[in-house]
Amino acid sequence: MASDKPRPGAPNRAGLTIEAYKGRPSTLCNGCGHDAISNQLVRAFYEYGIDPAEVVKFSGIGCSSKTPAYFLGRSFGFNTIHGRMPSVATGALVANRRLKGLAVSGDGDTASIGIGQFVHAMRRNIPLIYILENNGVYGLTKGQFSATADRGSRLKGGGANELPPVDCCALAIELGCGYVARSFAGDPKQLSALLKGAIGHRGTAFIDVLSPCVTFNNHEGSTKSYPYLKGAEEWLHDVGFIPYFEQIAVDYADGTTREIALHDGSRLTLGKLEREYDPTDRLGALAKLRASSEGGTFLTGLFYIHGGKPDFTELLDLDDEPLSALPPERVRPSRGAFERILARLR
Amino acid sequence: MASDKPRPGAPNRAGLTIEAYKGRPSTLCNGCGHDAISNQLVRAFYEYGIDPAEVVKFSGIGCSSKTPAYFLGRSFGFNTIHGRMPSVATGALVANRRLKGLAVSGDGDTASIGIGQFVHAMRRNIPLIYILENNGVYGLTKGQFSATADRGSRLKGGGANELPPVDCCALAIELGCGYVARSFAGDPKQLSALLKGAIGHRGTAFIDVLSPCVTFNNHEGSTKSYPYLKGAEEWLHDVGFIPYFEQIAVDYADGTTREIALHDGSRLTLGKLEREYDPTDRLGALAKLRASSEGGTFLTGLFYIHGGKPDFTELLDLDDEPLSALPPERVRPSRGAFERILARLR
Amino acid sequence: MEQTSNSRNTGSVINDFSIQIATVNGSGSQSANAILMRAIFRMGIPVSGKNIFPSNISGLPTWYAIRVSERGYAARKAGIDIGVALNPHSAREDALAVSPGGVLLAESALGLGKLRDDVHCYEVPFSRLAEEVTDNFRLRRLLANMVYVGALTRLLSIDPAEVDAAIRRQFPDKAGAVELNLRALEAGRSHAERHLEKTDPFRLEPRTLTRGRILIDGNGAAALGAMFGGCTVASWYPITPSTSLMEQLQGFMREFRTDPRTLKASFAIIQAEDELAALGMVVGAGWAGARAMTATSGPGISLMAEFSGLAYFAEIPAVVWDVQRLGPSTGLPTRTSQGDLLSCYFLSHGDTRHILLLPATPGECFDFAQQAFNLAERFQTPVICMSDLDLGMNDWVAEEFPYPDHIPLDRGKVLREPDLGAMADFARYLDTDGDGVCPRTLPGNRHPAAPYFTRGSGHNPKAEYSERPGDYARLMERLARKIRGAVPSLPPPVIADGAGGPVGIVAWGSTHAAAQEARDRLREEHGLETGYLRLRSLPPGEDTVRFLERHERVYVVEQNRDGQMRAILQIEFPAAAARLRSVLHCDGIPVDAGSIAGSILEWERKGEDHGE
Amino acid sequence: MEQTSNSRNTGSVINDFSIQIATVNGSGSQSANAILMRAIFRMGIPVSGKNIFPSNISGLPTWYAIRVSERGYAARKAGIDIGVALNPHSAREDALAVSPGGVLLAESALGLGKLRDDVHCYEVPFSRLAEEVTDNFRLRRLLANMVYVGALTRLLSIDPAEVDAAIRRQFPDKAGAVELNLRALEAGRSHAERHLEKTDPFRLEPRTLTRGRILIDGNGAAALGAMFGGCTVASWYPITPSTSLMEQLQGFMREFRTDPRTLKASFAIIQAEDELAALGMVVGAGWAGARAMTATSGPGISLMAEFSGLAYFAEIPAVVWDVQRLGPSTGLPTRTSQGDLLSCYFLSHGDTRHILLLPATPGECFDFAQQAFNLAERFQTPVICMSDLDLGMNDWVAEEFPYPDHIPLDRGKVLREPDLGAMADFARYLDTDGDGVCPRTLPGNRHPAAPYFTRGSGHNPKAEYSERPGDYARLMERLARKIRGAVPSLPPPVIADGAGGPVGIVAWGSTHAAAQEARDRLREEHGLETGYLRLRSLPPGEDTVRFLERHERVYVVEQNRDGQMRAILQIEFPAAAARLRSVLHCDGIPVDAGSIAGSILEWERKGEDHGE
Ligand SMILES: Cc1ncc(C[n+]2csc(CCOP(=O)(O)OP(=O)(O)O)c2C)c(N)n1
Ligand SMILES: Cc1ncc(C[n+]2csc(CCOP(=O)(O)OP(=O)(O)O)c2C)c(N)n1
Ligand code: SF4
Ligand code: SF4
Ligand SMILES: [Mg+2]
Ligand SMILES: [Mg+2]
Repeated sequence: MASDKPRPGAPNRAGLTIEAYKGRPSTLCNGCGHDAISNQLVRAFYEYGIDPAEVVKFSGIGCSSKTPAYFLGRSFGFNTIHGRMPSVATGALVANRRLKGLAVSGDGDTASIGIGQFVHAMRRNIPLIYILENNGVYGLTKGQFSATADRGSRLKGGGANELPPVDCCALAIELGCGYVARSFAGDPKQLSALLKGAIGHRGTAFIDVLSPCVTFNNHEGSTKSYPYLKGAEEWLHDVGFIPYFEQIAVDYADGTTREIALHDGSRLTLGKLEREYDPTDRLGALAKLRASSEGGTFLTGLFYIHGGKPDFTELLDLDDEPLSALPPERVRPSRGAFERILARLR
Repeated sequence: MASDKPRPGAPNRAGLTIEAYKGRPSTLCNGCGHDAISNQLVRAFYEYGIDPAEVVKFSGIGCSSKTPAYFLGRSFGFNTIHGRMPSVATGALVANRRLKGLAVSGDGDTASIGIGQFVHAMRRNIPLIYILENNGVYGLTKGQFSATADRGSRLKGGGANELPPVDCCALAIELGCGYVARSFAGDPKQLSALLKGAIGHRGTAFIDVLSPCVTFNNHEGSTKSYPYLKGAEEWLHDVGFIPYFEQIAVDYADGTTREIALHDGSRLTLGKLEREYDPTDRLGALAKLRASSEGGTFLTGLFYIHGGKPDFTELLDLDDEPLSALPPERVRPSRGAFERILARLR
Repeated sequence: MEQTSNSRNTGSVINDFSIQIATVNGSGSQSANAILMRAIFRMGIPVSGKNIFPSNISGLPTWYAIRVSERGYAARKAGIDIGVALNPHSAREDALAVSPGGVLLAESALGLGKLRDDVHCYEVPFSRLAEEVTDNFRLRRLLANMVYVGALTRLLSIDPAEVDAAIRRQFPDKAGAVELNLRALEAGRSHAERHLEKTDPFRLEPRTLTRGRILIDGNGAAALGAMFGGCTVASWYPITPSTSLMEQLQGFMREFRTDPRTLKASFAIIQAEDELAALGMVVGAGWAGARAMTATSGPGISLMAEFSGLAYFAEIPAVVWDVQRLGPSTGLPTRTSQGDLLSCYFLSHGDTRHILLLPATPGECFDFAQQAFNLAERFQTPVICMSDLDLGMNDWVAEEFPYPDHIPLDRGKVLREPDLGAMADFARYLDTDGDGVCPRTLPGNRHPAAPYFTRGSGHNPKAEYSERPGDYARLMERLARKIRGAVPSLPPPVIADGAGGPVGIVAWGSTHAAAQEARDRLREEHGLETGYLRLRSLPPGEDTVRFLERHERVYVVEQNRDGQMRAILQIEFPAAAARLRSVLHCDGIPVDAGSIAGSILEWERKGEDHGE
Repeated sequence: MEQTSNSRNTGSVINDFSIQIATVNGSGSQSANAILMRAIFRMGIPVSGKNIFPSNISGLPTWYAIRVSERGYAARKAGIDIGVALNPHSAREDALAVSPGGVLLAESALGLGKLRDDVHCYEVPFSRLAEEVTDNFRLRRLLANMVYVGALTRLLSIDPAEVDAAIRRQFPDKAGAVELNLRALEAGRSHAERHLEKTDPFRLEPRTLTRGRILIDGNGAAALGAMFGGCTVASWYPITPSTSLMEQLQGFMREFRTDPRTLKASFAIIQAEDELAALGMVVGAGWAGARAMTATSGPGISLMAEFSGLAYFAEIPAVVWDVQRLGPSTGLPTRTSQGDLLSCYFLSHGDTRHILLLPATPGECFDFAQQAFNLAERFQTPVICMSDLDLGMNDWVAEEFPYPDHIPLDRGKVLREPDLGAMADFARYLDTDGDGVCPRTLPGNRHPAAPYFTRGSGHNPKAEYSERPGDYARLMERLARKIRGAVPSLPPPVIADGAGGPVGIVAWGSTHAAAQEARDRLREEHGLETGYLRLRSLPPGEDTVRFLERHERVYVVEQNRDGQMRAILQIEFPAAAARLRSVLHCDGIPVDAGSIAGSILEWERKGEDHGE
């Protein structure tokens, strides 16, 4: 696979070293899956060479939602309220369409209190990378089940979850999201490729990242623990990423690899496993997802991609200039227009 | 098909005439689809012989949500707030598990503001018949698009909807609902059978009933008008209903009909069309739904049924006696228990 | 009424009476009523109209009350001088509601002719006359309304040219509709001419009193103000009576804020999934630097509580219009009220106090819609504009608005790249000049010091998370100081005859119309002089407390049950609390002057009796 | 502090000092602190503990403040007499925070020994001693905490038998844990015995002052009250600091309300998807006749606004516990506050006024949790119990609760089948006896007249939809009357020395502890006698206004920024408004007596200076 990585310590295409992509020290528990995801976000944005000034971060409330303080310290960020982050992100990204949105949420934040805003965000196709840091519990309030907890999974205290889990990937696909993937905080290589794919995608990119809560949901009997997930993970394919600025030709002699072109010219490569799988087939993706969840495995990879959909700012026919930056004369109609309106009211 | 209907005017098994199942006069627009549904509800409960004292009605806010005033006048009812009816129904049905819940909502009420509560209600499998009176617009606030509006559908004023619709049937199946159907206010026969099936089902029964808004969404260019729906309706099968108290044997000599047994011993018959269709296959149901919506037809029938799931009151291991009716000595632990607790605190 | 009856005894009652039209909703009477209103307006006579409609799409009783007032009184007039009865379901009640000496103009088929011998009764076969105009069943129902307009044109001497013009304006580019309506009008007019002998005293006479004025609803005026105030993002969820604000804004924006060349929009109007999301989008947009607003009504306000607190605490500009209806809960969604004041002032858990603007007229809706953005951006906080159904959805005569050159777009303390210059560090919540307002940067600013992390949890001046008690206390103290500091920049109260005296009156919002008229009545009919203060914003300032102190008894007039403005004044000005008395009206129908004057007189009499 | 230093000069300080333990959260100090507290409690000495913890799961500084007070003062004590320093990240600050003359007991590795020469400094290698107890890395960290308990046991003369008993109670059925903890305790104790020479004056002496008392947190007490009050449905969404109320309720219910034979539950506890749904379920259950409750904190209150209005307006019983934390917005989720009072009193748009109960002690949490159900059902309305983090999550010494025979379950006016008898019609909203409370029927009632249709929109006494102005006004008037009528049934204020005088103090909720102590100080140290009234419910009644009137100056003490109770008193009692002054404390740390006394003295002095 091609290497898209600047030499360690070296400046990337934006002229920045990896330091410029870090944030404040994490205050999460040692070993928390969320920190592993933060690390991958730092690397992905650094390696991609995205200018942090173009990124805005959003989150809700929860341990996961704290993490935007721990990466991309040179980007603006907004730690909003519980379960309602998507609306804030929507408003901000409509206000300034030049910004690249990066959202982090938890499974309580997204699938419990926030499922309504999640559904509508997916429908709107806002230009946003949406990372769900999924541990099946409410970490910050000390370990109650969230709506992604698997049936039969046990709490540390002992109670078992009896309700079916919400599969946010299935919902995202059902609702028309154009980039839907699942990964695992303990699988940095795959996560990195999927994150970069999300960066290259236009419109909403949703990644459900299983991210163990080492304090409240990493015990025997949990279906979201590191050991359980490591054992149950099943790769849909081997995901690689080739950035637009490294357009090396790759020879997939054996025909086992499929390339997916992204909006900005980067490419995702899906190799080896399940090479028959077609991630542009929505129905097939849903079927695959359901089959795996019913089979008790935990499938990761890029489930669905569809790059052609206009994003929300396009649907709104927005001016190219950010709405937030329009000068007074662009937002206050003329005296003539005013006069015409008054005439109708006389 | 067997007739389960008492002679017109005659008392039913509960000793009541159809009058006992009516409500106050409707104040909806003449021809509103919702009124057609109310009529079928009156008939279905009358013909089934359900005692209205056992039924509780719930609704949110909207033209559709007004209708519980227009049927089952001898049942308790609760016209709650916009988009949050499912939680109220959940509370009431948990408080008194002997009641049969019947909910009516609109597409704005369910799919726009209410999609969060809808998702969680479906997960919980509360003992509730949930009728979505779906007209693609907000009737009561004068015709804005709701989240079930089809892409490209046009408003009376001219604007076209650009967002993908929420398919509540697909979501309900995805979320584990055990009875999922779609029907049409202009198709009383099918609707009647599906309603009765819902009455016989244990757990949540969801029926998405297309119900044209004659005032705001019945024009050319609308995909939820009577003429459009009449033209686009495609029956998945021919639905019939045989109540438990009329256990006549039917001879389906040609093998074209499939029988589904319901919780109370009643049976649904699915005949003629699509006889290969297996409504107990969740994945197949989802695939069928998606295929039809992508094909631009409007598929009706019983999409999915699964009768074995415990309902929410069972998951909670509730006492057989309604919680609301427990006498003081059942809800206030003894002096001995009190003493034991205090001892721990000394 | 008393005045009117007086003049009635002496002959004609000119340009001073009320007309109430009783129809069925969904029957198309709205355009007929609008035409009637506009024709009178164009005759130069001040007029106002109040639509009393059900929460229902068609088939229920609805009333339209027009008031003609040479003195320009725009409040609802108690008593019906001229009743027009078309609705069989409410016919008897409608007929009985006409004031003695008044006029009942009724559909003949209703058989109301014999019901009253103390009113002037005219019966007209509106439906039959409409049938003569067209064969189309649907249209007949609509046109029956124009028939009564025709009859009134004749009976009240309305200038036919103005009705004609009003019809053409009502149906622009719809020649067919104009034609049919003109014919229906004529059918009514000529029927009246031929069959009705005028016995009543009510008449219109042309004046020039509406020159330089326009006829507009508060929601339309607010929408215009928002557009001219530079609104770029509006997110909303439909709810009566705020819907027409957003729908009009959408109309104006599409017409005037779309680039004619590129067809690109300098605005985004988003129908959100609910009110939580609506305000969430506004907060996101405001944070990112757009002038963002939403409009809603009671239930939406409740749903916006949590985001309001976030915006207050994280200091994000947001403009909210609360077009109030009668609560609590769903209440009466199509009836007016001023019942959300306390909710809005304290919206959200924790210590909050929001800036509220209180428009009383369409002119103020237009103005305040602009100022709200300036204030929200200047003080980096939510600004809630408290309109109501009466102000927002009914048509009012207003002074023509001036082009808003005098209200420049004040974007507040925003630091762009050059402003940051060589700064190594930028502290978002540092009060650099002591006014409590800290300069902010906007996402997209590429200066390396610009970015910061916004949150609804405790933070220090550098926007870092902090749980230090001192950081929290200082932050909260600064926020209180900031809002207090905003008071001099808010629209000051309007004071009339405020030099002092035994009786003062305080009003706010749409109650103004009736309160003003009540003052005239008290003076003219009862010799009671009153000082008057109308609050136009909250928190209240020095002017207000001084006014309260200058009057022994201050009547706070408002349209809610609990005296919510009085409560706020008691909180803010404890020393004056004991002087305040509530004059309340709260049944969904706009308050009238008589009931205000009556309550005040009763209190005053009680005071004498009980030595209060 | 002054008192303590006095006694220090004269020798020992017995049973009157504060201990503050600085550790890292997630390091297991909580059980060590609980053991320490309970051992002191079991020695018969009144003690209280306040956990000052971060909104974070592990790794950040956390403090536990224990106060020993022979007089039973349970408020936070300003000043640290004994500081225990274990956290390297805050070590310097922690060491500097100890009051002069106090004690610093520090982990030797922190090297704090030389930092202060004005305190008694003892250094102990807690970690190393823990290492000697076990090889297990994880356990060592936990056990270091028991080592400091051991050292304190020795230094303060804590009865070893009571520590022993407290450890056994802390780890019931965990012999291994007991053993390890005992060993760690002993390591600390014997190290202190061998290496530390006691130079400080602080000592504990056994007493019998906690006989007949228990140690309990307010949330636990409320949970018990809810269970014994017959709660059958509880729906909630996790949020600090209310979570432990619901989790304890769940524990109690599982143990005591599950049928041991059938294993069926006489309760349902539902984790809802958010707070809107939580209250929605409570409203549904309350409507259906269950005793239903929820518990939440600030952000949840905001989200419950709309449903609160529905319950108020449609007259549905509902019990809400607001365990307050510092707002607005996310604020400081793990810090205490009384900042939701105004929000809760007026919760929802439109005219509303809710019944609020204001517990100040665990005993009242237990009581009011039961009474709340009675009141909610009797008055068919939401009842909100205003607890807070300090009261709810900290341990307090309380009188043993009596078995609640004296609080029978009052289900209010419910008509069952026999009550309806031969009634042909039942009118749900008919005020049959003039108290504003209308008898209701419950779903499941099979009497043909029983069913009715509940709604949040306008309705007449028969529960039919109505837009008639009169119906609306009468309904709203009745609701106001109903709530006013409830006042005599609410927990009355507790008044002490209320005969009248220049200075009165009003407090509510957990502020009580510090306010009481402040009164003692004012009397004993400054000769200032004060009257005292503690509100235990809202709306306030006659007792309160009379108390206000009997005092020239009334200080309203509360833990919020804006003086929210003062505001409510000003609204309710305008004639007394001018006498009220706010004494506020609002930084997330529970208020202490000294700051209250200080503020009052300052005001009083200012009054003299400025002739106020
Ligand atoms: C309205 C509201 N309700 C409840 C809370 C309390 N709360 C904070 S975080 C959280 C759950 C977080 O769970 P999740 O999103 O899964 O994040 P995690 O901590 O597991 O990463 C809750 C319930 C809140 N902050 N706001
Ligand atoms: C919180 C809240 N927001 C908005 C409204 C206004 N509202 C009333 S009904 C309705 C939409 C109803 O649409 P739908 O559910 O599709 O019902 P329909 O009238 O089409 O049958 C809205 C937005 C409300 N009542 N409450
Ligand atoms: S509690 Fe769980 S989710 Fe939160 S920081 Fe710790 S490990 Fe991570
Ligand atoms: S507006 Fe539409 S949905 Fe409402 S009653 Fe009329 S036809 Fe039915
Ligand atoms: Mg989680
Ligand atoms: Mg609809």
